[in-house]
Amino acid sequence: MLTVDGVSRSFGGVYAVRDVSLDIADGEARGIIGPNGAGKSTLFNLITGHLPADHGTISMRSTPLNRLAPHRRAGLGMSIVFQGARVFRGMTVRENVMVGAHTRGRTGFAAAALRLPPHRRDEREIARRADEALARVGLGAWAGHQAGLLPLGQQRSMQVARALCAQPSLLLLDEPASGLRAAEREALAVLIEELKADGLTIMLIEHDVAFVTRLADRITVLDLGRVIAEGTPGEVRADPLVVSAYLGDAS
Amino acid sequence: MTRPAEQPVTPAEDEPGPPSPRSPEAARGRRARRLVPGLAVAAVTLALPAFLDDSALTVYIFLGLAAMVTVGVSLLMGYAGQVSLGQGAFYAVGGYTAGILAVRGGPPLAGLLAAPLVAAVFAVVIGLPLLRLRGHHLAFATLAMQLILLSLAGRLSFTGGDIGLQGIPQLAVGPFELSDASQYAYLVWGGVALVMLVTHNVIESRPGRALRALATSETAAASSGVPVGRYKLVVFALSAAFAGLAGGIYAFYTGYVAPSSFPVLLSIEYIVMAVVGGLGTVWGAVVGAAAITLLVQALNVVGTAPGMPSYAPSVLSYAVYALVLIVVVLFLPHGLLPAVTDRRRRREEARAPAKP
Amino acid sequence: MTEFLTYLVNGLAIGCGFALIASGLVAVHRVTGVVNFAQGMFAVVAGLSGSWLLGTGLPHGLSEVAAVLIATAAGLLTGLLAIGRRGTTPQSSLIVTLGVGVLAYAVEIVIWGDQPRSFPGLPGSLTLAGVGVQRQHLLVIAATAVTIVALAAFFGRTYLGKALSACASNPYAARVIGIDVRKMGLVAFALGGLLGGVAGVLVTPLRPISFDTDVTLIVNGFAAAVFGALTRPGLALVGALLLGVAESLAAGYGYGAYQTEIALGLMLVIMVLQSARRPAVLGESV
Amino acid sequence: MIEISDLVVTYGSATALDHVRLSVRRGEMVALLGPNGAGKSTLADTLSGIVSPASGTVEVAGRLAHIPEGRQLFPDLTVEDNLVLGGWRAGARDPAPVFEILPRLAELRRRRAGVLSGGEQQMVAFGRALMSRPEVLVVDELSLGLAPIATRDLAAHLVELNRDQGLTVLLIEQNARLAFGVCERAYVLEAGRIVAEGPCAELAEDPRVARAYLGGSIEEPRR
Amino acid sequence: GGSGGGGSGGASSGGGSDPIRVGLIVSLTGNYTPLGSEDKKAVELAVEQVNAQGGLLGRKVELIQRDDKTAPDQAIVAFNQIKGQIDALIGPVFSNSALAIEPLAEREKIPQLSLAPAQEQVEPIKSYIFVTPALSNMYAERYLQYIKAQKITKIAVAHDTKSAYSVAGHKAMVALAPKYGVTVVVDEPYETTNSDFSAIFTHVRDSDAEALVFWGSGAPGVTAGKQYAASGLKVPLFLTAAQASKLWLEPMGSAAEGMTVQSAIGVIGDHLPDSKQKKVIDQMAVPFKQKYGYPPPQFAQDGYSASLLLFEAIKKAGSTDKQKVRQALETMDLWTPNGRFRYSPTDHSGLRPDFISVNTVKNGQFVPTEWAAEQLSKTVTAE
Ligand SMILES: Nc1ncnc2c1ncn2[C@@H]1O[C@H](COP(=O)(O)OP(=O)(O)OP(=O)(O)O)[C@@H](O)[C@H]1O
Ligand SMILES: Nc1ncnc2c1ncn2[C@@H]1O[C@H](COP(=O)(O)OP(=O)(O)OP(=O)(O)O)[C@@H](O)[C@H]1O
Ligand SMILES: [Mg+2]
Ligand SMILES: [Mg+2]
Repeated sequence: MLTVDGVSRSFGGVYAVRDVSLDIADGEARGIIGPNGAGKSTLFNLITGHLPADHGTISMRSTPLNRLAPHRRAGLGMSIVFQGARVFRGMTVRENVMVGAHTRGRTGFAAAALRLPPHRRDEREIARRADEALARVGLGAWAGHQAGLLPLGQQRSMQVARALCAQPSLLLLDEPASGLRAAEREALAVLIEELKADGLTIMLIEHDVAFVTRLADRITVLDLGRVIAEGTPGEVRADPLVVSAYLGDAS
Repeated sequence: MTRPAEQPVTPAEDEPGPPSPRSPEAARGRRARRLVPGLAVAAVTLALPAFLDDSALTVYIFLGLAAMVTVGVSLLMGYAGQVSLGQGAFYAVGGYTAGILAVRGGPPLAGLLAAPLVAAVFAVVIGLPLLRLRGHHLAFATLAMQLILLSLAGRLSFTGGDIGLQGIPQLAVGPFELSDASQYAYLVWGGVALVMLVTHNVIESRPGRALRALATSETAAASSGVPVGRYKLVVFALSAAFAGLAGGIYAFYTGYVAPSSFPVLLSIEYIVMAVVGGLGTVWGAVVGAAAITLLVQALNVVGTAPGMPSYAPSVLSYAVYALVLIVVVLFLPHGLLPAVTDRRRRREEARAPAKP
Repeated sequence: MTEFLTYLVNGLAIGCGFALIASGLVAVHRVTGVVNFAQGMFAVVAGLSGSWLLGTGLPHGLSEVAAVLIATAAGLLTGLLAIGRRGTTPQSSLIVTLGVGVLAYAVEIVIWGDQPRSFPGLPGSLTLAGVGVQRQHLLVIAATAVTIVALAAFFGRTYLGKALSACASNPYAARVIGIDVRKMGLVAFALGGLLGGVAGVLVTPLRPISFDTDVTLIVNGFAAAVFGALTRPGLALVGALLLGVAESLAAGYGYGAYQTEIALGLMLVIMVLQSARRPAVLGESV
Repeated sequence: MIEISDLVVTYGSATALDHVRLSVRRGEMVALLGPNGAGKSTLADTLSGIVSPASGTVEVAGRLAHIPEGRQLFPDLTVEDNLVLGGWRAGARDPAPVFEILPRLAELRRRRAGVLSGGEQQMVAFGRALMSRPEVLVVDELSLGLAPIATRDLAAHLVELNRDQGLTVLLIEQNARLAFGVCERAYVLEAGRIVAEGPCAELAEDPRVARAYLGGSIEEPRR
Repeated sequence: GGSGGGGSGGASSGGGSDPIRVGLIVSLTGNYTPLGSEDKKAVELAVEQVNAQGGLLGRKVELIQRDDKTAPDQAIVAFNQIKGQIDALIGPVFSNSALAIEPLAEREKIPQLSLAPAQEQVEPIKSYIFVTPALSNMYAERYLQYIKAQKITKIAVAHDTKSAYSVAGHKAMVALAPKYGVTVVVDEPYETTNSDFSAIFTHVRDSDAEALVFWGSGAPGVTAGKQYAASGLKVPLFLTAAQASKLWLEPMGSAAEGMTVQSAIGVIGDHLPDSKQKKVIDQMAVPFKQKYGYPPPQFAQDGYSASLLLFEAIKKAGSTDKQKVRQALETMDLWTPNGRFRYSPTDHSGLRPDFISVNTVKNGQFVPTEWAAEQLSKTVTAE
């Protein structure tokens, strides 16, 4: 599904991501863990195209992505839930999620301005999809609310719905469970398992080790921008390098 | 992530659900309730020219032209989050396009149609580089663009230089010539209606949502598949087309365009109108344009009334205008229109029975 | 060569005038996030009151200082209106400052009339390396250098300066750590008034000032300030000098009729080129 | 140290806190749990005076520092300046003690806070709060975005400060295991009301609390 | 005073008939405020004076004023607001405004005495439009006469590309120069916002020009004047009539001493021999100075002259019939502070360059040069 080959990115001489290579298989759930500042979010930014890489190539289903703008990558079926809440303030929850389905619509400005029939059909379809996605994350009742005023947890769930609404084939999740209560974490985990079962490829950054362990098929560990370990959850958790850099000795 | 299966600590009634659910049905009801006053306003607007005298008609026409531009400003700023301090430039491009074509003997109707088109194309051409800029940088860039454009218009000979373009013929469609102010009033307000309808349709649609999204986070919008650059360009062009249309009608109605018809302060005035009326509402732009235009006219009449001290015209119009502006912005921060409609909505909500 | 130097020096002097207006914009924006469209007005108030005070027989020096103080007071009053009410967004405040600028027109006309005023500055000129320079121009250049250096040092090095910068960077956080954001905002507006006042008394001898001169002043000042992202005094100075020198050279080498186009166009090109280097994701915080 | 009685806070027509009563004694560490949107952050904001109550009283004895939700750094300022400004109330300007506790911040001192990673920002927020040498510390989501090792580290610092300097702590935390591990008492806030309170050990026994906050099922196979 | 009672508010009903209503549209806000406000004072003074003498045709004169905000569209709004009430119109002072309402005045057949100097208003002639200020080409021609008399053959010219007045003046000067045996050796455009003229002075210094004629109004006049004084340039600086007021003199201070400045004849009334011309200037200048504390600037004289022309035309027409007033204007021959107007069907500007003075500044006053004093006294005593 996704191949990252020797990718590096530095900021003012300090490498955030250094010569990272990854191979994500179709339908795989890949966990990415690592200490704070290890370069995980930066790696996601490189994959989604929000940051240009200094070196290396990234390709998706053997389409090279390097020169593609973020929205084109989204068009190829890539969706991301950012770390932190990036909600579209001033829009309702449903509208926020409908934006996620942008690549699923076809009608442009002209059709919209004239309210042509295809546009109406599109709109109905997108709204249906959005409601479905909202129901899936348990936000159905909040659809008409101002997204900017939602509490943090709900904002994060809404972002998951937004990403789902695009019906992606590759879903990038940057700490989706942070700020969620145990009960909501459980619900999210169940949801991700369902998505996995549907054949979606998932990349998951998360500091809740139990959460990643449960969901990921394989885990890649980054430290100081480099891959320091990769393997099944069990292997990784036992890796002494990972224990000392990330989990802490008490684990 | 509150799943249905899940058991909250306290009984379900106390789960912090949404304070007032808004189902699609409720939205439809709201839309219907909004439609009625909307239609009433439209009817009055269209009936007015028949009752107004020439002097009021002139104000009515300029008001409509300002409204047309302001709707574009509101679309650009209130929805897409892009600040333009140079909207007057597109107004000018429309005016000059129509004027130059008409003066050179082109069919006036062609001039009128070309005005928004040329303005839009111009917006695309300058937007390509300028829209890479964000926030204050974009605001400055558009301002600079207008200054440069006006400076050129004042120099070039085909624009009539500083003296301007005189003797633009009346607008005519075949043998039928618009010579009467009331006919122009219908034309202008027809244009306003068109511009409002287009704006309304756009913002409540897929591209419109995308615009509102990129206004808060370009990265998140792009990740959802929104072609941010292209959409910004299109909305820039669309708002320019609105201004261009207004400029075209302006040229025919006044029969004269000059650089001083489109001062930079005018661009700022449009923003003031949009903000005073209420950014992010289509009607707000019209309300703002009306409020400011009428205020300015009223002050002119009062200030120059016989018996007023000799400094009254300037002092009065500056002071009262400024005070009204300051008070409105400070005490109705969301604008005139939301101040009224929100109050109505709050009253309705209060009357509605408490949540089941 | 002397020709070039003449244009250069004069361009620098003009640019310094812009930079003084820009410095006030930067001071206010850096602390409050407000683009203060009343900034030009502060200079006008200082210019008009300076000429009026000199007219009443107050000696040079004293008059200018008093004029700057009056402008500072105007800055404070503007601040009270623009940010005095809780919950006013920077965007609303911007419109309020526009309003205050217009309100000031009325006040200025009542007090000083609608005719332009000026007063003499440092008389005469010097010849440096074959280049004739007005003494007043040298004064402007010196004052600008001092102002910009002081401002940059104040915001970048002093504790109070950092606290002031914090207010606009994240007002919520500033309140969390106990900074009185509103009071700091008023300090910034007063500072803006002071800087505007300095600009006013320095520029008035070079070009007459009337109540509506603020528009011209603010356009160039805004251009320069935006060049420094409205937060960085040093870069704003660079922008201002760029504008001034471009204008001066354009006039010197036969494009006097296209000064606006050349100077503003150059500015635009540089800004666009700069923006291409900065991805959007860096502008949005995590 | 903290005495809240009958507190009501409203946002427009919505009530965020409804007659809340809560108290924290000197030197105590108390946890505040609750689902998303319960009003925890609102309560924290009220304590630091950013939100004013509609009715009721809020009393805080001693100097309070607040680690707000979502870090809330000064993105344009350097890490060092962020820290130094944390000492605004106390007049403390030397960040060395904080660097001692959080050596990672010393490495990052010259970087702009806005470009830091999420977890790094959280550390700065923690360090900034310590700069004011607080007597009462309100922490809104301590573990948010932190790696396990860093979470454990900060929690240990918190306990240490409490033990050595008598720091009073009100800890808002989604990770109830962590909260119960460091605090002796806890409150549960739901929909703006306190629905349960008591010693942590007791609350952990309550099956409903355990299920919602401790996530007993996470490691178990589902269905 | 109406002793009739009934409490009606209108005390102005002198002869029982309606007052004559004169529209006045000038810029009272915006860029041209300094000009418009002076015009307004002068027109109000003229109306006061005529009413004090019992009005016109036994009727009081009433002013209906509007502000065009220095914007053409506002001029149109203003015109349409008052067009139904007025018998004639004075203004606007801003050229673009004047050009904007000119077709409307023509269509409504309202006699208009424009206060703007744009040549386009009277070329081609429009039946109802008359101009009161001297046009820039007259100022240009007058300067060339003076230059020739000074035996100067090479000049430098600078002009503001953003001011219609200075663009037209520059154009006329370049076109007429050969006729007076003068060559323009340096031709420098600049912009209104320009605040540094050292480039122009450098270019002049490097040339063999014997004088620098500076076309411009407002701020550039002062800025350039001051910088000229500081530049040490030896070539004399010739300024045009836009500088002939306290607006220029005051900010210039002592730097103005010895500079050459054109003006309308009214500005130097004190230096004229006793004549009709001097009398009519004093008729305005004395009460104006009494009321406002300074001598009437050029713009005020335009407004006053326009008022006199209009009043005279109404008197001659014997009614306010617009057609008749227009005809009266076309056969007008009247002394005003701006000089002697002789409108004709082929000339709606009516003035000749002869009524323009060329002065030097002495002790902060405009004093006609020897050449001008001689010329003017010929002009004013000849008829
Ligand atoms: N724009 C930038 N300029 C300078 N440094 C940057 C920039 N963006 C990221 N960094 C640095 O790069 C490193 C990697 O950051 P990144 O956000 O990828 O970390 P992360 O692994 O996601 O950490 P966390 O778990 O805390 O979210 C950090 O040290 C950060 O400070
Ligand atoms: N500025 C605001 N305007 C309107 N409503 C608000 C505002 N801030 C918060 N709310 C509402 O108040 C309620 C309480 O929010 P609060 O942020 O205190 O919850 P929380 O318990 O901290 O949630 P989380 O665990 O997600 O951080 C929520 O329903 C939220 O939507
Ligand atoms: Mg991260
Ligand atoms: Mg919270």
